[in-house]
Amino acid sequence: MEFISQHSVLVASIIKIAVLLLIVMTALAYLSWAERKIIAHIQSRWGPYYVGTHGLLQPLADGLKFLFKEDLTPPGADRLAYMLAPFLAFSFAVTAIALIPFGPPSVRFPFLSDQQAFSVADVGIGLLVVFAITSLGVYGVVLAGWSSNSKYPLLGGLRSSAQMVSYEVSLTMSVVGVVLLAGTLNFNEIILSQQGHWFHFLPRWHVFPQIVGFLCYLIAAIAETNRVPFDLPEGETELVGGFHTEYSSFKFAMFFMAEYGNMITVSCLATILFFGGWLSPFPDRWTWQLYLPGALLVLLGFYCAYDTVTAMRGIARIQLAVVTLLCLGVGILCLLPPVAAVIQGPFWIVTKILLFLFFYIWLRGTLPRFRYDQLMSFGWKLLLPVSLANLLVTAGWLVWGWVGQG
Amino acid sequence: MSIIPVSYYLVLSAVLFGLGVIAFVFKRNIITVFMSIELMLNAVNLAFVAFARAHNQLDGLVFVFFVIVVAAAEAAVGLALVIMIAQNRQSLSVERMNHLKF
Amino acid sequence: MPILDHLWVILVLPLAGAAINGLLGKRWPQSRVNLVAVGSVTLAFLAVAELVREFWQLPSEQIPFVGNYFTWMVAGPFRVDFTLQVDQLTVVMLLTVAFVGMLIHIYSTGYMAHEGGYYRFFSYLNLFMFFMLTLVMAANLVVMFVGWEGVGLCSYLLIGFWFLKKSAADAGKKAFITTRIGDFGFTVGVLLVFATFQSIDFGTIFQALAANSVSEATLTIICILLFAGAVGKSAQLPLYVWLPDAMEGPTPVSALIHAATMVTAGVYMVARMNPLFSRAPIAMLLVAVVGAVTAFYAATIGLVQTDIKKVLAYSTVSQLGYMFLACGVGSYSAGIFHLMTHAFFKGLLFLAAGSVIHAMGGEQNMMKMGGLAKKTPITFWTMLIATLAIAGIPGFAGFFSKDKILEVTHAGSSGNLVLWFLGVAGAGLTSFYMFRLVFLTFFGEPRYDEHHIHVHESPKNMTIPLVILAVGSIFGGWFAAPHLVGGPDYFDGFLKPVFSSYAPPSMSEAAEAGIAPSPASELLHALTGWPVIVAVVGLLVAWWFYIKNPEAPKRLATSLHGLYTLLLNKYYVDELYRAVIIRPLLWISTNVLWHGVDEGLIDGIVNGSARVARAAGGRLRELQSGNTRSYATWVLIGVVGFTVLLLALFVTGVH
Amino acid sequence: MSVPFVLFFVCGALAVTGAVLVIAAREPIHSALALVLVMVALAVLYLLLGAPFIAAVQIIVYAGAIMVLFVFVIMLLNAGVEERTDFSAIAKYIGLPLGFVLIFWAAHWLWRSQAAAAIGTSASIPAASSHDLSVELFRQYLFPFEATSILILIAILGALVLARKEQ
Repeated sequence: MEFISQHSVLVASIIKIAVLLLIVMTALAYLSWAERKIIAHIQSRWGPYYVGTHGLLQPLADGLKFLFKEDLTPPGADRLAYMLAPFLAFSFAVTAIALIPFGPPSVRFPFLSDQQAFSVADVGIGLLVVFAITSLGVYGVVLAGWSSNSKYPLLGGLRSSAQMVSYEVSLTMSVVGVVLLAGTLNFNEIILSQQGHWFHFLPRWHVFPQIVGFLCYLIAAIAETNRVPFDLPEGETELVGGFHTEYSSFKFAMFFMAEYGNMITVSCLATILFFGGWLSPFPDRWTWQLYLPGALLVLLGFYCAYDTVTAMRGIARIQLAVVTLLCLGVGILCLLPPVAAVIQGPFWIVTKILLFLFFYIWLRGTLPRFRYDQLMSFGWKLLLPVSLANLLVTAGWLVWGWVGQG
Repeated sequence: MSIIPVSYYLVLSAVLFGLGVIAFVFKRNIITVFMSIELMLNAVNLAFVAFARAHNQLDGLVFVFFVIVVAAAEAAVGLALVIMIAQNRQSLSVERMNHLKF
Repeated sequence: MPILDHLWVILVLPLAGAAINGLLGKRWPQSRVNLVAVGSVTLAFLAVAELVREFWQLPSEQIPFVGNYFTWMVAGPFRVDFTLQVDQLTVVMLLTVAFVGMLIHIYSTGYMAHEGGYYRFFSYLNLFMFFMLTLVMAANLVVMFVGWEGVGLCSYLLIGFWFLKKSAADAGKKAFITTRIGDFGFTVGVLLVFATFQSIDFGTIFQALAANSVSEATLTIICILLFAGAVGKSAQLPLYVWLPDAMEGPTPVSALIHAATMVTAGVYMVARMNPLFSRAPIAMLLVAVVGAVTAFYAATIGLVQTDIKKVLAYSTVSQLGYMFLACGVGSYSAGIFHLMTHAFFKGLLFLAAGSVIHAMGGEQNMMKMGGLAKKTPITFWTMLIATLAIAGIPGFAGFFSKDKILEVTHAGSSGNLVLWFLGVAGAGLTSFYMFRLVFLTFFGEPRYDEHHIHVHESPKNMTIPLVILAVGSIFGGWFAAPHLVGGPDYFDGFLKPVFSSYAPPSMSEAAEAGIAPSPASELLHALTGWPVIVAVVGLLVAWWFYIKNPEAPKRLATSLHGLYTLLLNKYYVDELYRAVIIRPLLWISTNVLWHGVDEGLIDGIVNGSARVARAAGGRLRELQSGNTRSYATWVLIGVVGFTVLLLALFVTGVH
Repeated sequence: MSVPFVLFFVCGALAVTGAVLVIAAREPIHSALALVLVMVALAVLYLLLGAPFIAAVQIIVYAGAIMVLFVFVIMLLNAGVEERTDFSAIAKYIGLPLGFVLIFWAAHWLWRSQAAAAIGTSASIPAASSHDLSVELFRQYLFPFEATSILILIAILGALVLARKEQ
């Protein structure tokens, strides 16, 4: 006990890291499930269906498959780099999430003396740190491409490294506008700077004054994560699998998860910077929103129950019943005022993040792919100038123009 | 919480710098020679930051900032040059680039 | 007083003309070049005329009128302002220079019409006018020196105008170098003046003189030095040799520079510095002797020359001798008087000669002429007038001036019979060779091939100046006419202030005595005086030789062969100079300065340093291995050395 | 042993190891990775020295941009194993000893110089906030800042001109 009280920081951090890692891993797994499912529905297919109800156990199966596949290294590959690449990619992707505050800093651990509950590390310059970490993410791709000692990975690596480096510039630039408005690099402070409403209903989010910046950020972020329509590094049609062509089994899985991790990271950033993070979009006087999360969960539970009794047969019915009970239980738990108060922040930020992820997947289901030169010229000749202009305008607005009381 | 004497940092910086120098003198590949320059710059930066901390002034940090900027510019131009060289004569070895003499 | 307050205008006009023609004239039509050149000089002349009008109204206490325009240079006590001054002497000179200059400009437009480098010629001519006017208007020695050297430069440029012709180029160089010798003396004189008087302003100098503070020896030295300059510029013995050669230049140049204006600069300078000279009797005597001897000497050479311009050149030399003689005996006004009349008739003579040459298609040898009187009447008559004038036939300009000179030489204070005799003899010779020239040229049978050379009278723009100058040659001397009949000498009276204001008392009343108004017997004496007699004698002898029996000269030449060749070769002076001065100089320059100093010493140093650098480079370039890393190593070594030093210092400093 | 000490020694060791690896590695790309390691270690040290902003910049610019550029070029030129020729006598007989002499003398002197040891980097001094840094940068050092911007512009142009294909 006294050890805990002495090294409260250490203990708290360990606990938070463990929990966060658990959640993120699951999220990653089920993100792949969601992606397949949604795209399937967009393309009017069923998607994963047979492993578990609605293919809910599909990620598990995938994971097992990856684990048991043969992990082969191409001959003449640079072993060190070949080994290193996926780890780098994955670890950087996940590390960034550690800086994301999932709830108000006011929420503390009851017993560990004043330790934030909802962010692993609340760094003064969180935004910069996140960028630092994501900027390192490129190494994974590059090394993978180079070390595979094969033609297509090399090209893929080259492409993606160039793409990431060049889009990182405009990514940063587009965010600076928000930083100017907030006047800080700390996530929580940025979020708090978005408190309040215009005209009593329109949340004072940075997305409204910084709409240009937001669009730039969105595009740059998509490119940064090598997602459609900027997924040239792994453009199957051109260079088989891009930089991870040669990878198999768990290393491949790591790249996979790294990609989703990056998606989550940038979604978190977008949420925090432009959509008020864990702030609720509704005015505080609408007290009923306190019960919103619980209510929604309960509703989900009811839907599952209905599904259970109508659609499902056999083993699936049992699984679904479990899900139903889980939803109802948690939902009812969340309806208790103290709990509800605590989970407000997490609920909102997670909701927003999920919306973003859905947007990602939606894009992938919809848009065709760019050509490489188009990509580059777009990034340098349009995106960067626009974000720079946005930055200038913002700065000028702050210096000379009307300065908001937010 | 005890303190770390600034001299530790300086020693580290000196060691890194020396290693950078040695790298510069020994390495064959022009790119790695470049890298050793960056290494030296980093060592210098460390010394700057350490001193800035020791005297509790910000100027050192500002210098580091400038050093980084210059390093970036230098890398851009230098690597462009490297590419040119590599295209003109199919070699990256510094020893092959001894044509600029009497 | 528009001009008096802006004296510089008179200078700027020709300078502008020179600049415009020199810079833009190359592609201009001759008409426009004429407009600029003649126009500028004419304007200058008008300005001078206006200046004279204003000068007349100037109260005498304001004379000399000095205009200070800007400070040119200041070095410690040595201070030079660009100052111009106007007094009677200046006025006379200005009128003469501007008037003759204008006429000769006009004349040149005809004479040079068919020559290349038209714009260049007129640019030089204008430039010469500028410098000459500077020279005569200068109010201090340095500005005067500027004009002095400037006219020398222009003379050089114009003598060598046809610089493709070797003889012309050489003549130019000869003139330049020869006058340099004199100018050296002049420069030293100027410096000595400053050293003595702490100033180079005429006014200051003269006032200081009036205080009688300076020893006569110093003055003598100064005057001799200055006179050396005059000797060079005015082609007196022994530096006259350049003037005959200067005839290589275009005839208008000979007329303007080498007869009318530039060569008289020496006389003007001596006259300008009269207070100094008046206080240095020895220098005065020197001047007088040099003048008289030159007058006679040059005349003797003139006897046998066959080149029409050469004859005129030597006569110029001898006439200048007369002027110096006048100055030497203390009658500066007489010298200036003769200067003015001489400007008229000698200018006229040259222009007429030029017209003759023009008519003969470039022929200058009188032996190949003859009988031109009918073909070129205007030229003939004008030239005859000029000849009468220079010969000193009563009634013509030359008579008055030359007669005055001889008179003062004879009767003047420092008068001297020897000098007088030389002068008279010279006069006789002058009359002889001038009429010889006229007879050979215009009388007798044509001695040229009439089928090839079509003699024709010159165009208007050449003949009109001739006529004008002829008028000048007749009446130019009549200022002094009343004097002969016992009246005052207006010219002398006009110039008196200049020459008497600062003159030592002894001199001034002596000058009074010299020109004391005398009874009518004076007139008779003057008319029947020796000058007239010798002049007439010379005329008759010339007539007897060249009209009566033309083979007489040859017989004389054969009988007096030695003397004849001596004269023909101008006393071998050129050869003498070549042997005594030029060859040793060349030898020294070649063997000592060139091969010795230049090649041996200077080149040795230069090449040696180069060789040393080369050798060192050869050693050092071994370091330049081209290997980047070795360079880096050198840098590293340097850094290490520096750091070691630094640490050592610190360690010692800390502990 | 407190946390900062541990961190310092760990990161210092990492940095030195990285530097040595930079020399030792035969693959240019390994050298690059080693260098990245050095930089990250240094970034941590900067954090330890209370300069988080510099640390972040170090990572973003150095590790994230410059070194990526290096790696990129290495890949582009496909720089293979560098041949180990016998390096020049100068380097062997002068460079090596002098380098070590430099290192160790400097180290030794720094170690025992009270001048340096006197001022310690105590944690009591608050971390240099990016706000103060920016104030410093944009007030006192505004001109150098602008100058560097010009420098970068020139560098961009130069790189473009150099890398452009001759048409």
